[in-house]
Amino acid sequence: MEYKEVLVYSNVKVQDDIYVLSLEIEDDVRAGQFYMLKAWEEEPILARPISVHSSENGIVKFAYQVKGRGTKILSSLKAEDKVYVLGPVGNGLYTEKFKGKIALISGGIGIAPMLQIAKGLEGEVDLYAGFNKSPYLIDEFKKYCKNIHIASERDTAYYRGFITEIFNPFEYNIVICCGPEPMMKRVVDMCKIYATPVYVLMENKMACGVGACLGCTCNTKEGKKRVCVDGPVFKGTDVVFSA
Amino acid sequence: MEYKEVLVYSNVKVQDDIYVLSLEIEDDVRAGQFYMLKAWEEEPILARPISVHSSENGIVKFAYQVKGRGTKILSSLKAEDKVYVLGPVGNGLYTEKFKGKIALISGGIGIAPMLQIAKGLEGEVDLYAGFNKSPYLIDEFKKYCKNIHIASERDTAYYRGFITEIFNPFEYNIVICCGPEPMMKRVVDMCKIYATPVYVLMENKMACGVGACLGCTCNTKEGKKRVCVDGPVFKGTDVVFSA
Amino acid sequence: MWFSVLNVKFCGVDFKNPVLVASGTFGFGVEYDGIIDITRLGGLITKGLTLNKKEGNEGVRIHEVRGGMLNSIGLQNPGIDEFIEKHLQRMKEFKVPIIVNLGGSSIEDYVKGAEILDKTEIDMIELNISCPNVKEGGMNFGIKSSIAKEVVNRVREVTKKPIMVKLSPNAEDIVDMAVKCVEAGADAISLVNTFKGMAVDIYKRKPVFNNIFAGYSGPAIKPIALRMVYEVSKAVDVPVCGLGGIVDYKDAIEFIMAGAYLIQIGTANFINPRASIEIIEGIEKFMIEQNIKSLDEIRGII
Amino acid sequence: MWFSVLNVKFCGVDFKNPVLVASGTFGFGVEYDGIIDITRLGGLITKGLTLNKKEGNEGVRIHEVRGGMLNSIGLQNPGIDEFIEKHLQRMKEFKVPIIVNLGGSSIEDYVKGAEILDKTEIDMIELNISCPNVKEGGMNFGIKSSIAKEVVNRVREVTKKPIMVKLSPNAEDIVDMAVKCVEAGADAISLVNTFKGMAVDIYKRKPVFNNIFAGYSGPAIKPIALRMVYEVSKAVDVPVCGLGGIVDYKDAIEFIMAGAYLIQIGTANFINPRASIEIIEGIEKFMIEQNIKSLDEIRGII
Ligand SMILES: Cc1cc2nc3c(=O)[nH]c(=O)nc-3n(C[C@H](O)[C@H](O)[C@H](O)COP(=O)(O)OP(=O)(O)OC[C@H]3O[C@@H](n4cnc5c(N)ncnc54)[C@H](O)[C@@H]3O)c2cc1C
Ligand SMILES: Cc1cc2nc3c(=O)[nH]c(=O)nc-3n(C[C@H](O)[C@H](O)[C@H](O)COP(=O)(O)OP(=O)(O)OC[C@H]3O[C@@H](n4cnc5c(N)ncnc54)[C@H](O)[C@@H]3O)c2cc1C
Ligand SMILES: Cc1cc2nc3c(=O)[nH]c(=O)nc-3n(C[C@H](O)[C@H](O)[C@H](O)COP(=O)(O)O)c2cc1C
Ligand SMILES: Cc1cc2nc3c(=O)[nH]c(=O)nc-3n(C[C@H](O)[C@H](O)[C@H](O)COP(=O)(O)O)c2cc1C
Ligand code: FES
Ligand code: FES
Repeated sequence: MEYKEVLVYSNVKVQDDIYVLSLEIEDDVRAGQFYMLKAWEEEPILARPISVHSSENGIVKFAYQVKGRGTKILSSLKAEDKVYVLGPVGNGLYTEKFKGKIALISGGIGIAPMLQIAKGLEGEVDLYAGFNKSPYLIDEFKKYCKNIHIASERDTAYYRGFITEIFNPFEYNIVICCGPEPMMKRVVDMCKIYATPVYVLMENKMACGVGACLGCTCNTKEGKKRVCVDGPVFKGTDVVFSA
Repeated sequence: MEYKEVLVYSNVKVQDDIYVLSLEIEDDVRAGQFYMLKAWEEEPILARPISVHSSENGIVKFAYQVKGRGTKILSSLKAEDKVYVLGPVGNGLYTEKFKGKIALISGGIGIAPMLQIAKGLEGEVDLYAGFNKSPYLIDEFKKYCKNIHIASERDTAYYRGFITEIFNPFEYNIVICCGPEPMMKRVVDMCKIYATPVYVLMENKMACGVGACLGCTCNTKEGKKRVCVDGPVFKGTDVVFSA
Repeated sequence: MWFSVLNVKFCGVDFKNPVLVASGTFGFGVEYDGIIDITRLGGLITKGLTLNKKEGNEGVRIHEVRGGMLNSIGLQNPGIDEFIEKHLQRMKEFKVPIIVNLGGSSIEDYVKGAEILDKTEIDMIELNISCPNVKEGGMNFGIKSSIAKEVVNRVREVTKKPIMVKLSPNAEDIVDMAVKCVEAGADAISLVNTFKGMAVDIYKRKPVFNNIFAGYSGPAIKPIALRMVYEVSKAVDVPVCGLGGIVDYKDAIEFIMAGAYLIQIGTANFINPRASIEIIEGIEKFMIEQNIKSLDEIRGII
Repeated sequence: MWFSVLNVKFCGVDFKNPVLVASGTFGFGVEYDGIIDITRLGGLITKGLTLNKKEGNEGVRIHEVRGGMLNSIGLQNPGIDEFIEKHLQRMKEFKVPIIVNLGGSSIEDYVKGAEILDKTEIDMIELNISCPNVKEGGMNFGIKSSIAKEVVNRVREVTKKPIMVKLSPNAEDIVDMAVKCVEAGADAISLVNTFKGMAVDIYKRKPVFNNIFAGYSGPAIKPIALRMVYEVSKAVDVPVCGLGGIVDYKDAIEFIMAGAYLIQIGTANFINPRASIEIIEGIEKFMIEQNIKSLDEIRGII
């Protein structure tokens, strides 16, 4: 993990409030890891954790949704602008160890880390992506996934409803999930029935991003764990969901 | 006085840390008045008072020196950017009333308000401008001034020393001065000897810019006066200088 | 569509909305005339007035810092008589409740000031107990509840106007202070005044302010001010007027949910002269969006 | 050229520069290993430790606001024994003074904790009296000087390690608090801990934090923290360690001119992980530019 100033290579709007930011970063990155990004001087005071969307040839890409003050500033970045980065942070996934049929399940911008995960997996990978409105960031997955299932609560071109309604854990050897907590809880509960191993990418507000502040903990069977450095990837069955 | 959002017409660097910002403002402005400018959302919290350098055809120009946080942000503005303006603020000078030989004396960026003043004067106007290093903003004055005297503490192409050393109040009917307080005090003292009427443009930190906070007062013979609305122009002999 | 109402009855006075402007940040109102529509405000609070005219402090009076500002105006004001003569009528023309912020450097000052104000057409007195008490060596009236209690008691005796006591956040125990002021006859409590802060000019190697200390205000103080408003609202049964760092309607709603009947906009007037108006509009919009018919539904909900 | 020295002797311990990292913001040091060169720091202060392991608070633990943040970690820590077993040796490898921040929810906790620490190789104890006192119904030990005095007294009896008492800015009277702690045997005073603040989630209509209140830190608190450091420095004759909102070298110099021997960097570590190093470099540069040979020349100059 390193703290440094890097340059923006590009920052592209892919849809409404969804952007892909490419930064000139030469790090060795594991799928599921993230960076603390800060592209401002005074306000807001804290950096923002954003997952690696993909990492290749000295460019790390981040896919993000504009939510508030920080991501709004990110969305205004242009090539050559400076960004402070701290990372790569987190345990990430040792994707090379996973074999067999693998399901990636995402809700909303939870799709962001899935690309780098899909790229590293050797087995047969299916993507299940749920969205509120229209889907985004799907195209790139076609190279790495066998089947792509899309659900949307509002876009009638796709399955109308929650993605969990069209996913069956029985068909898979491993499930990896990233999205809102209630959705991850649902997926974990479904996987438990068939004893399918499931990994979740947890989220929480973060201050330090290095494991020092204890602000980002989540509850697990072995007590409180820091999402930033003990996670963000946890075994689904270890997490004690709050919802 | 009005509070509104206006657009940047242009923002030009004229030298090192000196810029001229042109804003699309349609107001009736008196020479010596200023605006409270704010081109940022959160930090710094307060607007910055900047004098009208000139006003013509719906464009108000501001000449400013980069000093700290606020003026640094101003210097990064580009055409079409938005700026919050409150103004025009202050008593200003009723230049049309002034007749005869008039001396404008400036120190450093104190030259900024002098252009609009020179433009409004009908008498014979001489400019005395003192600088630390090289002079700036001088060219425009050639149209409105008969003689231009320049002093610099460091640029050997000009009189080497303080501008007050080459100025004689005896030659003038009216003197108008803007610059660092010690310089204004010196000019006022010199004018007293010959009873030459002298006006000074005072400066102070400002919060409201409308006369409400009482943060910007200066001492005068009639007690404390607000620089923002009772000034910034004062009769030199009324001011009780602190230095 | 829902119909939301913003009006608040507070100490018998009708406020058409809960958004007032704080003492010392809005002069006597007229300074902002033409810049915003003052008749839309919930009410006006005057610059702090003292029995006699005061020139205020020498030296630097304002200093900006991250998220806020320090001020050391020193209660410069024309005195109560000149206020009544020259400013009150003009203020009344805005047709909103007028609250006079009353300061003093001795109990007698407060009492005489209140006696004069009692005979005017003002709607309420906001008793500013953050003034340095000359008899007690300059310590604020607002630090120790026993001293504050005495001031309130004495002022209570001489006026029938509603008295809102404005607490200093520097009080030793803000809840006890509020309780004591109510016991002494306060009809309402407002809080907070500025925090005692300071700044150093590292190049001059001197404090920025002649008086060393100055009053800290602005968005930076909000989390502490909000906490105090919450604690005091729970502890007293008179209505509370909350302020301290409110810059947008979300801040305002936080204070209302923490228990405030009215709120005041101070430093935000400098940050954005339209802040108070935008806050009124923002509260209204929030209430409509959230199907809230009256502020009673959310006030003190936490 | 001038030669400036940054070293400070404080309670008999040699610090090569006055810049320490504050408790709870730097873990046990190792978390920042590789990100900055920890051996360059003046010293390390551990996360607050209690006699027994603590899981800390449920719910939201951090919330960002303008100019600062609120935290409600709830003293999550592995307990003193596990600290000594698993973390202390690794911390010592950074070759800088190690200060343990000691908390407790009863006087017995503090005393037992200090007894154990007394036998270790740590350089100093920072007594964190901002912990909720379970016997007094959760009110902090740090509010009333009489209670703080008792804790310090009792801890003093069981250890020869230098004791630095860390004051809460929520103390009723910060100067009296400092004086009483020194009377009770404190070798030094550090201040400030976090301010009691709060935030409301206006959409959920609930406080953001499960405990309602949380600790406020960051640049926003600086003017108040600085004022308290100044007041305490003038009032006690033991050395003072200043903190609260320091983000750059200029802030640090302000605290030193206000009287601080050492300073601590807290929230700024999150804002910029290199903050502590940049502050050391900045102080050095300032001293050279201003021809200051030693911190003794400017410390407490105002
Ligand atoms: C490990 C990790 C990886 C992440 N990866 C991505 C990603 O790849 N793409 C992406 O778009 N987002 C990602 N996020 C979420 C992202 O960090 C937040 O959306 C962002 O911090 C919001 O910042 P803001 O300033 O725009 O919003 P704010 O103004 O700070 O807040 C807007 C809303 O978001 C909530 N929020 C703030 N911070 C967080 C947070 N850290 N986690 C969850 N909610 C938060 C706030 O409570 C508020 O409701 C990730 C979060 C974590 C912890
Ligand atoms: C009526 C009036 C008219 C002015 N006209 C001009 C102008 O035409 N061109 C121009 O370049 N400047 C002008 N100034 C000065 C200008 O307002 C300040 O230089 C500016 O506010 C500094 O802001 P900053 O954020 O860049 O610096 P800061 O970071 O705020 O401060 C940098 C330094 O400037 C000092 N400073 C801050 N505010 C003021 C202030 N209001 N007056 C004096 N010193 C201050 C600070 O104490 C500090 O030493 C005028 C000031 C006044 C009061
Ligand atoms: C420049 C200035 C002058 C003030 N003068 C007074 C005053 O005369 N009387 C008073 O009670 N409060 C005075 N205050 C305090 C404000 O009314 C308010 O209590 C404080 O600023 C906190 O609110 P804010 O953070 O919204 O500004 C003053 C504040 C400022 C910034
Ligand atoms: C996340 C976090 C955890 C903290 N934990 C502790 C602690 O365990 N013990 C303690 O004495 N202070 C603790 N503090 C307070 C800091 O040490 C410091 O006193 C405070 O944050 C003010 O300084 P700052 O503004 O530089 O952060 C903590 C602060 C933060 C932000
Ligand atoms: S963000 Fe600080 S411990 Fe995880
Ligand atoms: S700036 Fe507020 S009175 Fe002049």
